[in-house]
Amino acid sequence: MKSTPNRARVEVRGVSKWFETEDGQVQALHDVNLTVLDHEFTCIVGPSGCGKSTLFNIIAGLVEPSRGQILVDGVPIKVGMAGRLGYMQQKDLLIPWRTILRNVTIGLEIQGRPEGESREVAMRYLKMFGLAKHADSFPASLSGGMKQRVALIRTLVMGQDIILMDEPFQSLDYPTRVALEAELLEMVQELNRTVLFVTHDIEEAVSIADKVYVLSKGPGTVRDLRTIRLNMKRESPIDARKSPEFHEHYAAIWNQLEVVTNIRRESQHA
Amino acid sequence: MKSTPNRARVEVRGVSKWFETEDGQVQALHDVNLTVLDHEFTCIVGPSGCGKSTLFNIIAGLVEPSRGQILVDGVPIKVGMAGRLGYMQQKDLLIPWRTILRNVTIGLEIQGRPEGESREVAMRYLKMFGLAKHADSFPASLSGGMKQRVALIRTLVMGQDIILMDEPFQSLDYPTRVALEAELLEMVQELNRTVLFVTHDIEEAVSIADKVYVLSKGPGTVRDLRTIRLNMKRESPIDARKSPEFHEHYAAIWNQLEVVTNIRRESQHA
Amino acid sequence: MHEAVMSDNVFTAQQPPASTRKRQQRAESVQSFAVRAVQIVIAVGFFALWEWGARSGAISTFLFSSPSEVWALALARIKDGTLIYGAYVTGMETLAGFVVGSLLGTALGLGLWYSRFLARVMSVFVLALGSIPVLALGPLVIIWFGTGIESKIALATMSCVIVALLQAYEGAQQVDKDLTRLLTSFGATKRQIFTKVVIPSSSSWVVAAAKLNVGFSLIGAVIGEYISSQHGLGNLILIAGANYNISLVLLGVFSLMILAFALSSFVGVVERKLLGWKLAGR
Amino acid sequence: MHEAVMSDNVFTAQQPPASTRKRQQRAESVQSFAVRAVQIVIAVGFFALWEWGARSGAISTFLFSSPSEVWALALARIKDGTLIYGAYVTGMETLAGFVVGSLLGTALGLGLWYSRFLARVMSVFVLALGSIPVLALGPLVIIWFGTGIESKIALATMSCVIVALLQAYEGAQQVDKDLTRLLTSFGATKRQIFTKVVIPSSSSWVVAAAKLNVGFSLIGAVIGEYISSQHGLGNLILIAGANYNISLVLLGVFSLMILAFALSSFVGVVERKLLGWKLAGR
Amino acid sequence: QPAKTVRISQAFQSLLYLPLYVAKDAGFFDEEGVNVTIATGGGGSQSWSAVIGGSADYSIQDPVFPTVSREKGGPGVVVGSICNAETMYALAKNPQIARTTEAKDLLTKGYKIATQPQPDSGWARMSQLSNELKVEQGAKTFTNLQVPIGSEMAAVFAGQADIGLSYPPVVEQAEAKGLHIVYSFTSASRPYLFSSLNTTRDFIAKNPAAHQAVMNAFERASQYIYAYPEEAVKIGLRQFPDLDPKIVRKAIERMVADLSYPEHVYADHAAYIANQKQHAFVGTIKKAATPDEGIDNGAALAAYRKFGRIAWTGARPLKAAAK
Ligand SMILES: Nc1ncnc2c1ncn2[C@@H]1O[C@H](COP(=O)(O)OP(=O)(O)OP(=O)(O)O)[C@@H](O)[C@H]1O
Ligand SMILES: Nc1ncnc2c1ncn2[C@@H]1O[C@H](COP(=O)(O)OP(=O)(O)OP(=O)(O)O)[C@@H](O)[C@H]1O
Ligand SMILES: [Mg+2]
Ligand SMILES: [Mg+2]
Repeated sequence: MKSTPNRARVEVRGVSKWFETEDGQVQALHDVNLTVLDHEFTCIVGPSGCGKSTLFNIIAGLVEPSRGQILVDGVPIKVGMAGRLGYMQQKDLLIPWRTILRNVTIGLEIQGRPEGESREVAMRYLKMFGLAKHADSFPASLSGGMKQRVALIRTLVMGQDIILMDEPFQSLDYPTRVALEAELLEMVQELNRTVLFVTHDIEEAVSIADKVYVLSKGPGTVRDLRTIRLNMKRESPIDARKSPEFHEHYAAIWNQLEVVTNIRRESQHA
Repeated sequence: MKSTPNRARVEVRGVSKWFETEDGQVQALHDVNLTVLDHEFTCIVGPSGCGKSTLFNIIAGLVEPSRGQILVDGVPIKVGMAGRLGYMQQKDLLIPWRTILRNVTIGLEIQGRPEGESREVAMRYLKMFGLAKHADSFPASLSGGMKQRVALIRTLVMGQDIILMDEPFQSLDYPTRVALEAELLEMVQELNRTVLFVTHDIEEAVSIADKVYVLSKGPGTVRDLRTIRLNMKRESPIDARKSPEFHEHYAAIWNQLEVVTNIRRESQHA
Repeated sequence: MHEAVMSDNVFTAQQPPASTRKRQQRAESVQSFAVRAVQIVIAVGFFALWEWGARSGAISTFLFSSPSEVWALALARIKDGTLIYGAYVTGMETLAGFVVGSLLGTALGLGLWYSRFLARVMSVFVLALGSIPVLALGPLVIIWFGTGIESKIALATMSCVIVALLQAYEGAQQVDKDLTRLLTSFGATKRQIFTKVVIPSSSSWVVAAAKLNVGFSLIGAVIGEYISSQHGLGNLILIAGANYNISLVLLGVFSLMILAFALSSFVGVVERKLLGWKLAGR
Repeated sequence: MHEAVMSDNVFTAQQPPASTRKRQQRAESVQSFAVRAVQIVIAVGFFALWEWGARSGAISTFLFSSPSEVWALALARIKDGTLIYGAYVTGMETLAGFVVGSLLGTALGLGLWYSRFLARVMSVFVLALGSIPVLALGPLVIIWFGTGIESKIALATMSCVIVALLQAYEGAQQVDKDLTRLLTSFGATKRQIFTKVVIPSSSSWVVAAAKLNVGFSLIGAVIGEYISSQHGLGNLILIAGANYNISLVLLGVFSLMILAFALSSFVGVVERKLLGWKLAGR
Repeated sequence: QPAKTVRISQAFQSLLYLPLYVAKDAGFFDEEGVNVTIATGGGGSQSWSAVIGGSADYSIQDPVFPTVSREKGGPGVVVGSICNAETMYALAKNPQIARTTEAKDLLTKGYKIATQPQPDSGWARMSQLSNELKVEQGAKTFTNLQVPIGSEMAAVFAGQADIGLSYPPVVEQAEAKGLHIVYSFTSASRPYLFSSLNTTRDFIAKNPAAHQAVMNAFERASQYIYAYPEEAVKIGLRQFPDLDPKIVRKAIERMVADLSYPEHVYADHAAYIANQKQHAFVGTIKKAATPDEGIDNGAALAAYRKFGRIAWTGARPLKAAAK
């Protein structure tokens, strides 16, 4: 189903990131190295606040790394060179004064695509995601999950062949989510896209990813890399979840994460 | 572990809701009836856009129902009487000009609690959720999951005995999420709180709820009610997930939901 | 299947409560009516008190005139056409100055978003211009702009331009950084971010500036007429003032107010056009 | 375990890049310096051109004076103390009017958030007041406020109050509905929503108004001095203008600008205090 | 031959400038073949600026401005007289302040006196008087309050000043409202060139015919006022439609009786010198200009020679109001 995935599309090389705050510097990423090969579906999991979104912002060229560099197809990425990769951010930022349809087409507009064509593409996706009748509504009248779907569509219509997705399904109900996972996988394979995907759902990661990177607690660094590829043999992510290897991968990642996650449990409540 | 849960705390009676839009009225809820008993942990699941958040807004007294009424402890709720119930909204709205600590204490401030006391309570929770060192940061410098934890804490510190939570854990990583579920259950039982909980994660619902209401596709109406109570017999939601009934409930709710969820799959991509 | 307590509101059918929107519209128009009514009561009360004071001698008509005197004068001046003509002249000057000043100021102010450096350099000069009492430069104004309509338009423009500029600039500064970052992530150029995010999201600031500028451009035009003129309400007030004709001064001032209303309802229409999305979905 | 390509940036230890913040600060102060430098170049260039024009005869010194004349006059007037005293008088009037007007206007404008009805009723009257050319009402001003410092403060106040009011009102209208809803969900009273959300989130609008009002209150005070005065920069300019003493008019105008700077840097300090959170975390 | 358009900029719309309105409304400008437009500035310096800036050909205001202009290297010359007496009165509200013919009485009784701002004639006259009579400003002598045009009487009414100095028709209005005249400057300082018609030598050189025409019209208007005071009143009423007619009439009659308007348009040397001396004294100008420097009476005298004392054949019809 996939062509030989060996060419490195995205390389993250020794990336560290410090943020400046009032009380000095805070480190968000520590010497992160990772490689995404062509046509690969790579998931990143890691505890909340470990720097996943920061890493994506850096890869997308929105934020400058304090150290290290990003190569896309071997070319170093500089801040201001964004737009080369598709990027769905964690926050489902819709533009409040644009209708849903025009929120979806904003990226195409920026690329200078003809309006009629953009509209057509957007409407096709809106239909697919059950949002066609909201095309002319404003974002304020949408539910949380609907907004997230719009943000997803907005990224997909752009058609770049490398896509970053930061927890794209987090506010969707379960069946919708699973359906969309399947949809996404199919699309990715059909259109030969390369995907880098953040999720907090281990099940999701295991059922759709070719590879899963596990990041450590912040400052995030790569703690584990698992090659999975359950998705290759199955018809859908649902089937993947039923395979025997599934639980093995699941448990391994779970353990990795549980070690790094550290919620203190002093049960002294008010 | 629980006292006899028979007194109705929250009653939703024949609630329907229409929104006014430019192209006429949109129905979000259709004749919803539900009852939350004392000390009960009630989950609501339903497809995206079916009206869960709208229902919560109505119960919390923020939005007026078009028809029907809400009784809390037998007393009808009117718009403008908010504050009676604890409510964590789906959107993790933090106030941008307040530090994290002062975001957490805003509700207590409104209740007129002494500042020193509020601070103390807030710090205790912040520690518990691993956010103590961010107490003096501003929201802009937090990750998505951190913001959601702050919003959760902000609701919990208020100490009302009926709490509405709209997808409180949606942007948390898996182990944190499971840890917080356990934490929440424990807290709820210890402090005898009554909880109404929206989630899109069936697993979560089944593992923590006493009862699960399944809403139909929008306009939402109650499609099914399942009594679960796995949480009563287990030490933690993780254990609950391992029980035999778990899969039974899971599958039943899944089927209910899948019927109502309807993502079309015309695979004509751009 | 339902454990829920059955609703005691039993509806034969779940029809939408057809009245909601209409009810809202009705409530809205009732309120509009009440607003007008209260405004009229206040205005009438004010004039009645004034007239009563003037008649009873509590208010010196020499110093304050009286509504009936002003009204009589108004009728006479409307009849001979001079009031309408004056209002027309001043109105045209104001409108021209308002449009030019608002556009120019807004363009400059938004434009400063492009360069923080330029913005900082300019700020001092903008401030300096904003603190000049134009009236003090009457002779220079005449020398630069002459005594014709150009000088009034120039002053009306100057009175607008700084408010428009500073507001547009502030508005551009307030733009949600998340939105600009979103557009950046699509590879938008600075120019695209400018047209697609900065301009629309500063619109409340620009409109607020326009609301203020209705008054300022009017005052600018009037000051222009003070400095030198043949026609216009400012000319009328100037001449009346020099001859101590308080009734005529007040007639002029009231006419200016009416002009201001006319202009500002025009701005109101534009606001509703521009900011329509704010009203939707809430 | 790492499949990832090893970084070719090899660090001996992952110390934070200590320079970042300092580098930023340095860049910031370099920019500040550059801004000042460019401003000075522009100003010097302007004066040099003017002086050159005046000397070469390209610019009539009769109409436009010359920098050296203005400067000579400035030295003389500083020496005999009249300029400093004039600036002091006008500055005090302006400051008083600015503070009173800004506070009053902001309080009223924010207060209107409480009642949409009242806001709609008032809007017409605010607009009406905003379009009055105060100068036209000189006699009435004298009768109401006398000819002392009160009348100047009153006019400076009036010039501020409308901008402050309208801006505060607009700011209050722009408050994020989600935030007010959040507070409502905690059972906040209208008053609490007002103090905890409406006031802080209108602060950019209020500060923007203050920036504008520095100029307006100054002009208000000057107009007050035009209407009646014995001291102050407005008085100085008025007399100079009537005497056709352009050098002195310009000296007065430049002094006003310097006053405006002084006042606005004060507003700048307040802005940084009030809006500090905006700068954090981005 | 089409009428040449001539632009005149007046400092105020004032009864002091009646010859201008008569020349226009009685049709003298038309008959002389010039089409005159009148603009009003907010004071003398504005109306003179219009001439300097090229947006007017003549200005009407205090003759000091051409001198100021020349002192600073600009052009400017007085070409005719518009108001020939210091038509200014002191009024008070307090009945205890009695009418006097002694200027000293104004200055030594602790009065607060409102005038228009420096260098207005009222202010200048007060300064000169105080110097002549050796009375320094102070609480026990007098204090000067400067207010804008039109506000002097308001200051008296509001109790801000004891005495206000003003010009017709404000004087007559104030009288009608109960103020009374305590001193008349008109009779006290005469001759005095109060308002003049001014232009530049350049304009005269380039437009000799138009200039002559304008001066002819003014010469005829000046004579016409004294020949038919009733017609002058009619024109005054027309120019000030909103004032009480009684007041306009009274003001014009008073000015005619006092010979405030010139009988001929040429500028009287003695009157000019008096004006210049006063301004030099108060510092508006460095040095009083001599008539040779400041006046070009050529066209005015030519007009005088041409018309002599005009034998009118009757009142003239008023020109149709054109707006
Ligand atoms: N202010 C509004 N104006 C118009 N329609 C609205 C408004 N708020 C919600 N709706 C509509 O009501 C329906 C229910 O929305 P709601 O937010 O309650 O869904 P939800 O069940 O919470 O969905 P999700 O799981 O995606 O959060 C949606 O179709 C939405 O478009
Ligand atoms: N602008 C900023 N200023 C200061 N600190 C920041 C900023 N942005 C992020 N951080 C910090 O960097 C760390 C990583 O943040 P990031 O958003 O990348 O986490 P994340 O892995 O995406 O978490 P989540 O799963 O909760 O979304 C956090 O500790 C956060 O507080
Ligand atoms: Mg994140
Ligand atoms: Mg929702």
